Amino acid sequence: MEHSKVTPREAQRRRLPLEKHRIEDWIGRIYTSICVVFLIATIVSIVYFVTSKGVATFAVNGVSFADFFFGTRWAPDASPPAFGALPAIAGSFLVTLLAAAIASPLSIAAALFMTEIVPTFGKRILQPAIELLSGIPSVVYGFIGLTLIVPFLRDHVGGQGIGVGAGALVLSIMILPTITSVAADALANLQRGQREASYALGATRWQTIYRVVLPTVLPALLTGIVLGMARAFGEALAVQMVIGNAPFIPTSLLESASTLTSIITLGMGNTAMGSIQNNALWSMALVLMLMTFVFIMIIRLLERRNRI
Amino acid sequence: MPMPFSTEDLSIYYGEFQAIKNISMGFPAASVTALIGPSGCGKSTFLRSLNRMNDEIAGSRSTGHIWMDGIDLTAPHTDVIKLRQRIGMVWQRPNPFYKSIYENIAFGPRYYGIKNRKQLDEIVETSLRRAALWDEVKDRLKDSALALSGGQQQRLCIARALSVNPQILLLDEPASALDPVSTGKIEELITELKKDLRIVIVTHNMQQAARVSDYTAYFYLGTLVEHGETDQIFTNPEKNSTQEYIMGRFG
Amino acid sequence: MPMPFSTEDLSIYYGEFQAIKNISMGFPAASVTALIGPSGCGKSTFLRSLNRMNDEIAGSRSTGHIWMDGIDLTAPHTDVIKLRQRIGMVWQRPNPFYKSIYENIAFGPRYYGIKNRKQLDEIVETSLRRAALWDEVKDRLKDSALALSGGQQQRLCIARALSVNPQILLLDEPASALDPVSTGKIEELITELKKDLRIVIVTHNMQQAARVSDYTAYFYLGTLVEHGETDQIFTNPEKNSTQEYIMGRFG
Amino acid sequence: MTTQTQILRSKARKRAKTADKVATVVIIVFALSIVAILLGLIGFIMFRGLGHISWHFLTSNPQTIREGGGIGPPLFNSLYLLVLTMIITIPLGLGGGIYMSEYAKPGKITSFIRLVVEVLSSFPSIVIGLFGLLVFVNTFEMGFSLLAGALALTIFNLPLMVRITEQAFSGVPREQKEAGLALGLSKWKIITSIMLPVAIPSLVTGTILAAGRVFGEAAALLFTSGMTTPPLNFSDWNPLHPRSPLNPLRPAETLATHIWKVNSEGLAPDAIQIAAGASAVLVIMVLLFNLFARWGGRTLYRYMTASKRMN
Amino acid sequence: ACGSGNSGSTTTGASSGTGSTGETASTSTDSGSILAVGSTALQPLVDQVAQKFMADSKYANISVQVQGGGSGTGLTQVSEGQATIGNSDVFAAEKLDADKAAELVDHQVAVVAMAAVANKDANVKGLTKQQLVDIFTGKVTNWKDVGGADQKIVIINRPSSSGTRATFEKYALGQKTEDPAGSIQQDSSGTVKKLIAETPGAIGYLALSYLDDSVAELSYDGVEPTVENVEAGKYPVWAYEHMYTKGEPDASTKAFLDYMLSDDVQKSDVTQLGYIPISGMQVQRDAEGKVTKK
Ligand SMILES: Nc1ncnc2c1ncn2[C@@H]1O[C@H](COP(=O)(O)OP(=O)(O)OP(=O)(O)O)[C@@H](O)[C@H]1O
Ligand SMILES: Nc1ncnc2c1ncn2[C@@H]1O[C@H](COP(=O)(O)OP(=O)(O)OP(=O)(O)O)[C@@H](O)[C@H]1O
Ligand SMILES: [Mg+2]
Ligand SMILES: [Mg+2]
Ligand SMILES: O=P([O-])([O-])[O-]
Repeated sequence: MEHSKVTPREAQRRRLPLEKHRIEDWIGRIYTSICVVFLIATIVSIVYFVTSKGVATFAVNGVSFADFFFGTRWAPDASPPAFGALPAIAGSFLVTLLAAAIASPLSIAAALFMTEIVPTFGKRILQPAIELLSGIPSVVYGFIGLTLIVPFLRDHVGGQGIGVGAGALVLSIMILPTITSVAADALANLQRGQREASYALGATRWQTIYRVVLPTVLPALLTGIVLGMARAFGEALAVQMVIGNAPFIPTSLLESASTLTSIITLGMGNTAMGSIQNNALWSMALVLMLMTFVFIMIIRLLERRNRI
Repeated sequence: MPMPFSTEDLSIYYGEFQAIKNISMGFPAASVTALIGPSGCGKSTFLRSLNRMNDEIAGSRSTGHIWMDGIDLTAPHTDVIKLRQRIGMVWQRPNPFYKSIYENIAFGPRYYGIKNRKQLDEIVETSLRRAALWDEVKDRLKDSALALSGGQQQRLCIARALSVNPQILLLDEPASALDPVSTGKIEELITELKKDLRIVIVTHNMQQAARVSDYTAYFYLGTLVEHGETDQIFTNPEKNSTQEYIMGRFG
Repeated sequence: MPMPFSTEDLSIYYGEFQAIKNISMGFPAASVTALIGPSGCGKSTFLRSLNRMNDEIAGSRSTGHIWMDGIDLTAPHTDVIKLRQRIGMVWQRPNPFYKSIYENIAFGPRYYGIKNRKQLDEIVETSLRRAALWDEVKDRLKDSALALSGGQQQRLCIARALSVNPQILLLDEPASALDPVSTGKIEELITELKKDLRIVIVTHNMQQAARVSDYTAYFYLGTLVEHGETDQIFTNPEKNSTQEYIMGRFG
Repeated sequence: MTTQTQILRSKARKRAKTADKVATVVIIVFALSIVAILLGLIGFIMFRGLGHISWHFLTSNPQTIREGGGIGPPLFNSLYLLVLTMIITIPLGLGGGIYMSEYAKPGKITSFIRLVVEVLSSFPSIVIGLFGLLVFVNTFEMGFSLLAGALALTIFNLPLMVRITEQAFSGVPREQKEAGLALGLSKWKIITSIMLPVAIPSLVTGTILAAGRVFGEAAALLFTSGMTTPPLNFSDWNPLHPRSPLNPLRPAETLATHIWKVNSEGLAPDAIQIAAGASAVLVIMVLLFNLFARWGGRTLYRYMTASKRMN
Repeated sequence: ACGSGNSGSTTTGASSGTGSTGETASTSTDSGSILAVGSTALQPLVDQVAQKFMADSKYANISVQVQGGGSGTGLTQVSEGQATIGNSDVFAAEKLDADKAAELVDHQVAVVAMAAVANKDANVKGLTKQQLVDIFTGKVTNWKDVGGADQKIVIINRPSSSGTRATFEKYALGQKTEDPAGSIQQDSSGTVKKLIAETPGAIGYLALSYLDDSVAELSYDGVEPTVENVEAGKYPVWAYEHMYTKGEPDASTKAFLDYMLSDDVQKSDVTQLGYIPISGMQVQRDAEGKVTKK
């Protein structure tokens, strides 16, 4: 309702009879606001601390931006040390894209299966199965990667087993549930009228899926894929166990490479806080954080498109 | 032989619940049949089963027969897809594809193998003209269909249904979400179209049923209570409950 | 001074859209006023604004006044919560709390500070009796309210509204989701209750409006077209469009 | 209709049908391969680990170099850490979620908060771990401790909890809220007495699922709750005593970090079996969380809505 | 060391236990709590000794907490006063600024030796220093060039911040190396061992405590990596395990450090966990790497 301006005194007079319902509403408002303020404070402090530590490499230690972002030599203990993070950045992107490439078709197929083909079986078996996949902790994935995928690759594909390929495989299994559940939600939310209109015209199921359903939910599917990529980009332990961690841009899928997260976990404990070696790792964490923002931005753009 | 388009002893179940109970009725050619009845009586379910759209709902199943030119549409080996190409359908809420106006109409014919651009253009124009929409949209065929008003969208959906030359048109409360002007247009359209087509329409609006239909069927709790010429049903129904419904529309 | 319960120049907007346009009307005591009009004309919006329930809808705002015993309900410092305690409301679809029958009724009085078990018991019984539900539920007051049939649930909602002794009762199509028998009971109830209360009821059912109301207001596209005694409106309306609506119910 | 178009129609139909069949088969194969992956993974973990699980394994102390170490303290730590995390998360998350669904008005601030929640929930857990190291462990001088770990996990879990709450509350039928308003109840009373009971089933389901996720988290904990457990005295339950298992200021290695450690450092001869056994335990726990969440949600729903008395 | 982190709890002040229990042996009336943070390589030993220490009624009033986190963390923490003892695999001067390192007092509690280790199929028994340098700098890429099978060499390194790697590079290779392309880096010794055992042509280095039949340890310039050879000063690839305190330790810390060096510990726990007792060493080495006879 449109209210006229209230003078402070008037407002106070009005608040005077502290009736029960007014007190209650104040309690509710204050309590929930505190919670929200806490949320905001959390993110502000995360951004502040990670940024201030991450910037130290450049501001305090005088490493140049260009050397860090485009340098290909990562040798923090050499003299003079080199802090080229490009191999790790490239490695992160590489495994992320590969994982998305492997997981997306599988996930979208699974989502289609659940919503378009066999909804009953899909809902009862596949969906819980996928939720379970998402519940398996990443250290267990790492363990599986090391005891199952790496030996398999070594014996049947060649190379050392350990490498980009193994990392991408492990990650792809980890992001399967993310993409699948977003895709399944999007498909389920599609107005049933869309499908029915197509069926009523005599289109087959695949024609309906391919020409009506998929194009309509495409932005949502992409959102799911980006969410999966965000998860893959930030995953640390499982990747670190199987990717090999050599600070080089790999030339083949079977070659060892490193990611931002793997370099961070490898070095964080053995470097002294405040040393240049340690600060460089925080810069990598800063890159991770900035990438999170980028992923969210992409998702937001996609969602805007989704509204048609 | 039964009437060229008719149901025989048709029952439809959702799980255990029987939504349609042994209905046998025919739909004469070049005429409009209106289905009326209180909410939840099964009108939509019955209508949707006529092109076996109800099959798409998990948990629904049917017994009985639907005859179309001597073919039993419910027989297991019947080609549902083929039959749907001969039966058009329009829903209560307009549901254009999230595509351009042109693509909405060209979608069906293209799947029937018509690739020739000229031929498609022609089909689009004819269909839109038949749905009395051509003049309003001819300059913006490439625009998104969702930019149209509700009434225009609904006529677009009718045009889309017409694009594949159906012999039967099923309409489920096609005007209930529309304003009076649009409603008037749709009703005119129905009267126009029935010259070439069998039309079955579900409506809650008695006036509408009286205005557009030749035959009326009154449903109640899944059964067909009364079915006959509209004039007779509205002026002199056999059953008391029909009269009550039409006069008072209880509930 | 305006009538003890009335609106003055009331307009309601959803964002840019003006759903109610400058309506001034009064609701006489001990009588039933029916609001009728085609779908979307703003009946619900108007009714819901009478206890400022519409405030809860994001994006809605209003101008004008609502008077209740000389107090302007729309004034900024009015204690909305308190005023709502004097205005009961019942919706189209029954919405009992997910609690026992007893708790549904006792909830409001308890909140107002009545803790005494005996007193509460009494209120529950009186309210249920007034809503003509007591005999049907007195043996299962501890059962979930959701276990009741639709008609019973709706009467429970009326009983709940009565439990806090309102002076005004707002009903939005209270019987439209019910079967004829339940509808009859609700109508009886309304006739009974109006002795003590002002009642405002929205209905789509002309028969119902004619049966229960003393005054009728016809809305169209957000304006109040005609307002007067029910007998007169139904037999001899001033405006053509009112007549058309009542007779034909287009749309 | 011309015969030509009829021929076209039937040809196109045949092609469409073939495409339909092929696509259906492909989709089914892909979907089933996911099931196969899942069964394979779970089967593998169980096959490798189940044999090693025994009461002794579940209750005894880990061994550094000798055989026969157990996972008692890590298992306890995981559960206790979860409890601590939930004690912090639930009230905050509930408040935030209720704010989002009931108090927030559409506008810049609300969409900013929504962005905050979204960003927070997609931060890599290692970033949160590092933040915890810097702020909780160092700046607030909590050391490697359960408390620091619980706070890090809270950051991790809070956005999820907010979202669960928001969804649960917006899932409550609007009419329930309006019924309360019409009775002249305060908003807060409506939220706590009318909406909360209706929302509880989905709240419980969501919370347990979120808990399952927290249970397996390791990256954020390496830097916050540490990788060691001091000797515990399981007969001393005073949270203020240093040897008490409940002392929130002691370091704690959880099941997940234990797997990580054993898997990599493992000096004990049976390190591989211990990692396998612990992985199996971890997966079983997550499975239990899942089952319990579904079952709990359904039961509560039936209880809350008393729908068992219906029909 | 894997894992990481700092530890901040200043526990020195927070005395635990009842300080005035008269029953404790007169030698130790100290009470206090000790926080030892750092190297994960050293952690198992300190952990085990701490438990034994606390179980000893003589020290009933002293409580010792041991945390991992890595050598870097341990040194940072002890230097900033957050921990009582900083455990490290390397000399403090290698990680900290000189002035900070100068404040710390070194307590060497054990010796740990590293051996180059290869996959068994490489068919090599030993390598010279030059051969090792050639391999780890990527000059030699096939085992046949160093007298082994015709098999591509796969290098498995530890991270450059690792103490094991620092020791191996300093005393076996005599120089820092950078990982050649295609090499593998693993966080922890356990994984390194597993990979060397599994991967054909793999080479890496491990502390002696990790060695077993699954991998082949290589002699260095003809000297076998055995405890005897290390103690006698013949095998050079070894380092001290350090426990640093900031300034001289207080009484209770000193009691613990002395306990650490007691025969009771050195002869049992130290050897049991695969370290070499400090007492058995016939040579000693300073921070610059100069070896002298004891
Ligand atoms: N998908 C479904 N699953 C289960 N029951 C259903 C389903 N769809 C409809 N029903 C039930 O079948 C009955 C008939 O529904 P139907 O939609 O055909 O009614 P209707 O006459 O079209 O009603 P309305 O006038 O409200 O559109 C109703 O009782 C309804 O509850
Ligand atoms: N929340 C809302 N936001 C925006 N517009 C609304 C909202 N609610 C209603 N409207 C619009 O306001 C107008 C009046 O709606 P209202 O629900 O009051 O109509 P009504 O007369 O009650 O219709 P019905 O008979 O169908 O219940 C309609 O045009 C409707 O589209
Ligand atoms: Mg219907
Ligand atoms: Mg309404
Ligand atoms: O783990 P490290 O002992 O090699 O540092």
